[in-house]
Amino acid sequence: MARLKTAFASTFICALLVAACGGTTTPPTGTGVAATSGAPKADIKIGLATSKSGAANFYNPQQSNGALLAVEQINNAGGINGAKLQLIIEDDGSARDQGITAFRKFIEQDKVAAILGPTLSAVAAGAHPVAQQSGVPVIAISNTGLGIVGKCDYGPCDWIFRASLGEQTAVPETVKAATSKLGLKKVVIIYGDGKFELDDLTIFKDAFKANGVTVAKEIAYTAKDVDFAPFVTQAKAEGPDAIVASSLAGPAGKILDEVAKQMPGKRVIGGNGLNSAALLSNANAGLMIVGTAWSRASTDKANTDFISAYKAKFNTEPDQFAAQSHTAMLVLADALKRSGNPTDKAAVKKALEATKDLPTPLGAFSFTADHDVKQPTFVMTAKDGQFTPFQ
Amino acid sequence: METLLEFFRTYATAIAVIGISALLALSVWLTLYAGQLTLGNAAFMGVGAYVSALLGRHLDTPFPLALLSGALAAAVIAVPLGVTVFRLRGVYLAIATLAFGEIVRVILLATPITGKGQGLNGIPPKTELWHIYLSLAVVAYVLWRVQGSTVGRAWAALREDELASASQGIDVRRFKLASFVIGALIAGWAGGLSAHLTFSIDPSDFGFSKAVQILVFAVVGGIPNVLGPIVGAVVFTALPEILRPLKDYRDIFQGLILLGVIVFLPRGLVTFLDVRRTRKLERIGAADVA
Amino acid sequence: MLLETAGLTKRFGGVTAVNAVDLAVDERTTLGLIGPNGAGKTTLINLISGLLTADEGAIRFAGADISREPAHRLAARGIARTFQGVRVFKGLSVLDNVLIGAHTRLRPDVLPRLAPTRGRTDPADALALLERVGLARARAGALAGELPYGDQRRLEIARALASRPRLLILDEPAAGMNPTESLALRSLMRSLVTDGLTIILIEHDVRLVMGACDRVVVLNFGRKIADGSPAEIQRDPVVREAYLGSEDAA
Amino acid sequence: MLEQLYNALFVGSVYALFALGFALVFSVLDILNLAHPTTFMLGAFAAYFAMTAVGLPWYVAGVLAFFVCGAFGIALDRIAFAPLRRRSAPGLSAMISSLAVTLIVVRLIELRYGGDFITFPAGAVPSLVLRIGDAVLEGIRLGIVVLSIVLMLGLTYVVRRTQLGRDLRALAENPRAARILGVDVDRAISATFFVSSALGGLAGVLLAFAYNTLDSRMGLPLELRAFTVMVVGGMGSLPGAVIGAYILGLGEVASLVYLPTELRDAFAFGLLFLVLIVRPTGLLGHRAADRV
Repeated sequence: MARLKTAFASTFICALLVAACGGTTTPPTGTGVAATSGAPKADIKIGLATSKSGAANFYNPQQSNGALLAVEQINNAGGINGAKLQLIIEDDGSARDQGITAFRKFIEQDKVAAILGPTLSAVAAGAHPVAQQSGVPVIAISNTGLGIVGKCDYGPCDWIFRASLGEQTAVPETVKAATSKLGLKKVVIIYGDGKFELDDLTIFKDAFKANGVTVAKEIAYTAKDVDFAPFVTQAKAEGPDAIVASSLAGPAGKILDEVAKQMPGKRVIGGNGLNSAALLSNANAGLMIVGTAWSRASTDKANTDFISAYKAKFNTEPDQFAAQSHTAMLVLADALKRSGNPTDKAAVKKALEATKDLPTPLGAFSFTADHDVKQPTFVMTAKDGQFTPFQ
Repeated sequence: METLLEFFRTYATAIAVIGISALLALSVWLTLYAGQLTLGNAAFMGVGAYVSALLGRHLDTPFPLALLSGALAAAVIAVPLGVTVFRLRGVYLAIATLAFGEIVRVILLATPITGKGQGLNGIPPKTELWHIYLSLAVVAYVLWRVQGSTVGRAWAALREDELASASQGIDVRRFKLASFVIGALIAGWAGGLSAHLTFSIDPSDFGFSKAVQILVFAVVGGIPNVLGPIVGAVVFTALPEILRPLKDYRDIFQGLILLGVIVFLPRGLVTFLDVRRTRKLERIGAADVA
Repeated sequence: MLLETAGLTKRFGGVTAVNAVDLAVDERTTLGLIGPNGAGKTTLINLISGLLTADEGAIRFAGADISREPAHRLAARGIARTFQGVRVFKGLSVLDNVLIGAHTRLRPDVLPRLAPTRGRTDPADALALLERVGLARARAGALAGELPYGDQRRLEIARALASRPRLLILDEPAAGMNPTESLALRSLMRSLVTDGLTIILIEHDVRLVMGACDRVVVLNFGRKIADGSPAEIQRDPVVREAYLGSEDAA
Repeated sequence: MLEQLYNALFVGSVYALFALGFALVFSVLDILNLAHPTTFMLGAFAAYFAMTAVGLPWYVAGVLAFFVCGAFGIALDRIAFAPLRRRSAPGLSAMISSLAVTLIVVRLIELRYGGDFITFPAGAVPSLVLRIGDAVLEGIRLGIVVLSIVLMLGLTYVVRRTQLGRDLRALAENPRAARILGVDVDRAISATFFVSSALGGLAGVLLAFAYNTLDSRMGLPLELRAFTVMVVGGMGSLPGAVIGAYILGLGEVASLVYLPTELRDAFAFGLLFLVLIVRPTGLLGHRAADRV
């Protein structure tokens, strides 16, 4: 028994220290772009929390590359009034507690001027309050659900901004365009059981009510469903004019295939979940109508420059996640310049609020009073493997 | 000194999660020690989390009372479940408790008050580190002392041979139920602590993958004594943070380490402390868990 | 009359394993229970020790009706048993095995043990029992599963004795024992009976049964076909033909 | 209604193929192989690699995937299970070692093919569609239903009639006795893992063809279903697993048509819970749940 006591005591103390001794010996280093040393002013550090592992790892590498490209461009053009930008990227592992740890590291150890991310809304629900309490500006770059900016569940969230077009703005535009062009009277919504899908469901229902379209049925699938034929067969029985997919890209692809097979000629309306490059290779992608925050076809100079620079650096096509993280970094840099003192967080916040029609790949970019993104919504469909405006 | 303080504030959440994982591992260890393979403790954690968070939000219940109510709610649910699955053992019990966990998750998804799939957000972060580590110390100490008591020996007997245990005067039903319900109580308490740590909870936090994760902590840590689950939880919760520099290859190394540990120390990390006894156990092929 | 059964019957599907058995065991005596394999001996004692519930008939122990009582309550009443094929707790220490045997007798010690120093279980009685059945005190820390087969059997008897029973049921304790070991078992049984214990012995070793038992009951196909002193049983033609007879013919 | 029946048949076949492999390993070796979903996914990626990098036609790629997964099954046994058997470790450790293998293999695939889902090159997979009235029956799905029924009959034949089958059943009943009776236990175990993983891999390929998409996490949803299927059908019984699969497939589609949406998911687990309580051995299971 005595041996057990000593073993118990020693391991218990080590249990407290293991995270400590573990942490310090190999402090997590970001893969920040090597800022050119010897800059007269100290570097300005920006934190990016993004899912490189876990369920949402498919947002990367685009989400990281978009921001890295912007930092490189800004530094080459003289940085922030001479000071260089340094981007520190941490993997939030698609998990709430790791997202919180990444945010705490940016704030406590890296002493960043601002933070971008995290990728998933469910992680943001835990990470954003940490930044809000410490008074550090955050720009959400891929959270499109409810309760991220403006009226947040965790109380005041005035330090939180959003560069990723919220579903509340994108979906109504899409529904309006689809209803008018297709003369919709009755639709059926197929939705998943995650936070994103359920937010979308609420927004779609309100949008259709506003446009006088009846939602004949709401059919729920779960993350464990493998085959979507039964759902579309069930929807078909209601004789809708169109099917609405309140889902992420994977299930949406299967819904597109089933609708093409079982309900030829009917379109599939979707939210931001459908806005993924992977769907473009789906043979039935042409059926979808989706409100996106970014149109590859937009001819704004800021967008064409972005696409060519991205292809030059990463020799692959950028997607919406890259465009949004790139835009967020441009908006942040612009605000840092205008703030006069990048380390004064309140000044940076005020400068961010004053962002007005900044040219970005997403178009003329401003923040609303609620710190949400104000930008045109591009209602798109797909043709020959590319997103094209929905006429 | 400053950097240590900074370090501590950065990893406060990670250190807290380690403590909560250790509590959860103890809750599963207790049931495993009595020979019951359960995958239901994640659901009990969920019940504890939601009950304590909702009490705090809607009835302004003081934090300790909310935690206690959450733990008791989990224990109250565990009683009927324990009685119904009493006859099942081994893999059958695992799958039954797993099914129960999924049913709890579906109920959470369906009841509006819990915020359904969108989760319960804006939970005040009342949990502090000392809450967690005091609870862990108390629970670990009590279980360690109980292990050497008549109750502890009765549980060990159940693990070895239920029929022979009955003939020694052990009320098999009552003792199995006790380990199951106390396990649920601890898991519920840990759930309450966890809910008030990360501002938000949603049903997917308490699903199948969480149940398996908790089981891994207890089994990889080792069943022989209370130290096993704690060591298992600490090592495999700290691992993602420690392996962070490995970036994209982090998960691979985590898998390799898990494989290495379970293959070389199948009865758990803690058995490394007493290799002689483990060798003997292997020779006897003692019936550990089903 | 310590133990009495009346019309005890147990059926498994179509098979009647125990068929209307009436049994009477006087206190402080040793009853032998013999019969060919499958005669229902083990089923009978499973009924008596509460591991099985009878389809018909009643069991009375020390004046109380225990027909429906579960095994763990019977242990508290003073019925202890060993198992055919030895069911010690292999992964636990020899000492723990005996302490578990004393489960019904030991005071609940969870609360006292919460204080770091108090609540230590006194192993004295358990160690004494080990010696009485012929196991060295030094083996107390060893794992039960490590012991040789004969020692495991002795440990099982020590575990049964730990609850200070009034009735001890031994299910083929001498299986695999050499003559000297079974002689030692016989003297152990005799000393236990003189201390006030009542024993039911199931055994194939006829010499041990005839030597150790005061009375012998013979079962065949679940029925009691004979009940008398060892001498009577050896001369009884019905028994000889059903059981001993088959041996002569072999 | 015919169409929903057909959908249920298809889903039931996919569950059956997946659960068969899972049930085989459990019935013979009492192991819950948590790496089985990985073989399901691996089959799809092996076919994808064969078709894109090597340019083989889809049916050759399917057969190749069958053997690649079979080989993976044997390697899995050598790495994750054999060492534990040698040290008579508790069954639980095998569950965790297979989980570790899953973590590693899924991440390796993600590093090579990314986390997002990918599609087969256009036209690589045939998609002939038969229209009967307004009902739509797709060729590839019919092929899957037929092929899975053929495989199930084949497997039942192997287990019932062949020498290998007898060895497996002996191993399932009592490994020690089997070894004494001269059963080449190691060969039988390797055969078990080959067949189990090959079947799992093939199920993965077929589902990937049916939906023309594959991703690193496609196997996970099937794992929970497989538990339900095995318990309902009877733990350790292969025909039981097949029947359980079709019951679950029908049940899910029926609950979609008749039950309110929230209760649909509860149906599968309610059924599972009920079976475990009322009849833990399931429909055809011979293994008593509470082995005394």
